[in-house]
Amino acid sequence: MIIKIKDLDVFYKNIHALKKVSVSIENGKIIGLVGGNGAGKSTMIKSITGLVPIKNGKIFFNDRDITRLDSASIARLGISTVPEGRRLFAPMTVQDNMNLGAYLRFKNEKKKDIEKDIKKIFELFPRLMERKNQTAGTLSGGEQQMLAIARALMAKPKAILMDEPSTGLAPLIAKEIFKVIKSLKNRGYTILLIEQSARMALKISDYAYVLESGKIVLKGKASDLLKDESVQKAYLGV
Amino acid sequence: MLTDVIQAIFAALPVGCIYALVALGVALIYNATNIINFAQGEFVMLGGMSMVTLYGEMHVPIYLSIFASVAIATIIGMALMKVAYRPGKNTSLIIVLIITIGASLFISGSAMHIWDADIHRFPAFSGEKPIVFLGAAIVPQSLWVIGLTFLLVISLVCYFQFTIHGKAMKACALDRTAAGLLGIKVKRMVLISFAMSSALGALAGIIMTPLTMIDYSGGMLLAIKGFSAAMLGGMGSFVGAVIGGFVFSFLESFTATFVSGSFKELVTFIVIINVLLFMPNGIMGPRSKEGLEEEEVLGE
Amino acid sequence: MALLALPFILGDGYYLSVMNFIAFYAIVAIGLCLLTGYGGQLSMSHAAFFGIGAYTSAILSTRFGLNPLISIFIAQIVSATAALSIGSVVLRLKGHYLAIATLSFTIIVEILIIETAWLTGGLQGLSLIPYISFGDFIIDSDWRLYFIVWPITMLIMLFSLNLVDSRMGRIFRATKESEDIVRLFGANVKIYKIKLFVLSSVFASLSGSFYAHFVNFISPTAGSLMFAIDIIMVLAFGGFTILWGALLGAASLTFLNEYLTVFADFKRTIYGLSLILIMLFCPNGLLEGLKDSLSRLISVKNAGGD
Amino acid sequence: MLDLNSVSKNFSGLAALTDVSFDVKNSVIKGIIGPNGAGKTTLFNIITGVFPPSKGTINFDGNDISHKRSDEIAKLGVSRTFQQTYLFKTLTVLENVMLGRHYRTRSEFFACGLRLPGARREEKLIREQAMECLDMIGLAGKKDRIANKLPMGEQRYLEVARALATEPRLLILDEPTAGLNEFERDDFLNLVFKIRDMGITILVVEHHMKFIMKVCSELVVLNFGEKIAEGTPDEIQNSPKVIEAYLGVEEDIDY
Repeated sequence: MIIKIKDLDVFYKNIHALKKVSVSIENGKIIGLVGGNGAGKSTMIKSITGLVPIKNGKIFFNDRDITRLDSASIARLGISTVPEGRRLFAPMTVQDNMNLGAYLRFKNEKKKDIEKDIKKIFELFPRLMERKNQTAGTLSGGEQQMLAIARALMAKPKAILMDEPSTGLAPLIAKEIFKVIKSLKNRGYTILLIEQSARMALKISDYAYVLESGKIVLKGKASDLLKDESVQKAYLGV
Repeated sequence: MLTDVIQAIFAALPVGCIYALVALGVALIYNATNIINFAQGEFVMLGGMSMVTLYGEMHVPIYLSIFASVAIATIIGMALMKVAYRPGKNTSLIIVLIITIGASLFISGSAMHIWDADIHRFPAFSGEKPIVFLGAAIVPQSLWVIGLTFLLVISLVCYFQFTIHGKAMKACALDRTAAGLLGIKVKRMVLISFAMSSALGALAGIIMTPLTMIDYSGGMLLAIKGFSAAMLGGMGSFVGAVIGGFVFSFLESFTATFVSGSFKELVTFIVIINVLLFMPNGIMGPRSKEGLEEEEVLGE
Repeated sequence: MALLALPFILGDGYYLSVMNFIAFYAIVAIGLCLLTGYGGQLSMSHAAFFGIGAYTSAILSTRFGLNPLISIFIAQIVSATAALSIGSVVLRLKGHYLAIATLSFTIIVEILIIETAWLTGGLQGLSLIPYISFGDFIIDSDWRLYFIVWPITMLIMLFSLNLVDSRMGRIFRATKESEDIVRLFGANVKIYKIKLFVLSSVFASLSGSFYAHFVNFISPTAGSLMFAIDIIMVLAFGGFTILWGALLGAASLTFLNEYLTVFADFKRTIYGLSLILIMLFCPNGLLEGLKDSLSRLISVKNAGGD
Repeated sequence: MLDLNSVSKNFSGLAALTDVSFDVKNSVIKGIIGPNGAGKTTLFNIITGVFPPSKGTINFDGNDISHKRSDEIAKLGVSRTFQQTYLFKTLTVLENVMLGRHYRTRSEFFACGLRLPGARREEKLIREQAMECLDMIGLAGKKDRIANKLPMGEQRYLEVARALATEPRLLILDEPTAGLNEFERDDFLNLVFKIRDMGITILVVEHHMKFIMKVCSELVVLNFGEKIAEGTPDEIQNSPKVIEAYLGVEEDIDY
């Protein structure tokens, strides 16, 4: 277990957003966390990355308690985030965004190595390579999402948290993003994938949790959940 | 006539440099924290006054005096950050604004005790003999001011354009949360921007004192002009801040030459109100994004 | 009642004149408290309106020989017109931008006062301003002024308290939190803001007029940047959101000023330091700060007793 | 009563809404659902005049309101609540509701400050009417509390009371049950029905599906700013297009 979340209780903007949620993230796996709007998914990522205060419960990273750390310290431990809404630095170029992803590595590593890494990651995203001198704000939605993922990869993370990477993307482009995420797993990355689009997310996850109104209502192997009728119920309230 | 114009330009250039440096300082802090620092002008005063004592009176070697004067202002700038920057403490804008006004009064008041209420200067870096050009005169110190400002602006631009540290600082200004998620310690960056901005202010004070002389007061007016120059240029842009500074200095210089010396400030402040009203994004800033701000208030 | 009795205790001397100066400050502060504390509009133009009120009234009665009562009245109309035209333009701005714009206005007024010496006396100021008089009854002593200026202060206070606790007041208080939401409840925020700005500026100007006619002398410091900061100090002491605090703030500042005349050199330093300390430790003003620390003390005691 | 005619909205080139048309009939409860970022709140903001549509028209009771200011629209009888409850925190519970009476009253500046008889009478009336609203939602006992110190559930109710105080003809509820527990949600359901029975038309955005399926007689589904379905809850729940919007396409991912 690389990240272990135990009995998390979080209040977000006066709302009891997470109620005793426990999630484990295994090394080298994609863990899916799905649920409808307002189920508490984004609050989950915000609490792991230290952006919202945690009322009760604990979060461990490699057995180290990180519950009360601030987001920069958490990032320094090796947890990268692909945040909700991408949060790119819009007036800066693609290349600069990538460089900033590797910000922590500039102290100990040579600029050359980092540039080599950028090239390597560009192989995953050839479209970004073509636009490396464009500013991030001019990219299309899909490209921006790719850049957000690429920026997270630049930190050489031990775990990546992805907050709704498919939101606002047309189905075909979303599919492309999911393909990339799946290929990341094959390269040995550990990923917590938070998604609304349950079918896609479940398809590429190994293990998954279904969140409804701040509680985990279902969990199990992703392939099992995919067949489970009750997932659809949780979404559409049948 | 031509001589008058050239003389006005000669007068405007060094003053524009000083305004530009103050504007850069204001913009640095504003971008990093959304604080308008009313005490920005005090760093200029501190730099100049320290130089008066160290270099002018104690005859400490010039480089050492400059270094010490900048250091004094920088330390006070960092102390100001500790007082004024309180994220997450539910501090309203008005409180922070009043804190910086208080800081401005406190620093200038203390300066009056440490030094006195008189107007001071110290000898120019390389003589006082004016250079005559087409009938208009310019003193060598003006050239120093122009040259050093140019160097400072270039190095600032390079820092933000070419070093990862500078880019990280820019990133903090753009999106604090995202920067934090990348492991950038936002608070330290804010401290550095206060340090840089006070150092810039001090340097401005050091180079301008032989030219314009200095006393304990007047810092706040300089800060307001600096803010307006930065606004006119578009808060995010360094080049814009420099241009904004020159617009104001030319305006003042030409009003003083061709209308009346006593009305130069009047013109400045009328322009400031108009800039606030009609060009809130400045000349180099982004075009206004219609509706986006409201989207944030009531957004999804 | 206490206010009524006070002059008999203090006698017609130094402290009574201090009391009158407190009233001058308080009237300006009540206006700014309405605008900034309740309406959420951070304005630094009240010094300017104090100056406009003082100078207009003074000029009318010295240069044109008008009865002070009439010139005071005309001065308020001038100020209201100025406030209306300035307000309807700058109130589009918010936060810092509004503060800088109104501050610039104050500086402009200060420069105009200094530079139009033929009218205003410039840096030398304007002297020999006549006292206010009702027929033969001339308001020429602290004692007499007290019974004019304090009832007016109290009336203004009462008016403001009423206003705050009315349908208008609710809109102002809500506007401070979110203009967008208030608009969704059918309020034309823009017009309300301008009205409030005019009212609050007229308060400042009224105080200026009284000041001019009582002190008989007026100089450009009345409309200056430092005076703008003085007024902010009054509110900082008293609390931005408590109307009664304006009285306390005015009193604290007046006494501070009186004691500081001995150490006039320290004025800036002490002002600056107290502004910083108050904003850091009791941003709601001294009154609230005292109340808070008192209640904390009591709760600590109770907890200890249990 | 409310009629949207191919309403579109762009934010700096990005389309938030494209060609959305539907109408709301008198005294019905109509729901709007859709995944995150579908444009629901943008739609509400346009209807209430927070910003104008880039294209299209909105008619309310025969008035074109597409380019009216929000205070003008409010005066026509449109009121709303907010996704993140927005109560004024410097006002008490009662004062928040009294604020809702604002445009139904008319005492001016000086009348208020001088407390003229007319203003005093009006103020008394406002207070009584506001108390009636508080009584209806059962918060009369807490009238002097500071509004945003109430528990979440009561804040939701208070927002509704404030909106009702404006005597709206159309009430817009933006995620009214976020943060409520199950009991509170059932309670709220009854309140919504009660409001409809008062003859007020209701438009509601809500994520909690069980709630919305129970409360609405008609639904509109948005996805990527476009209307993808409209119909009764039954029809919506069985529409493959809607299921796809929520759960994603059923397709293999090859790599």
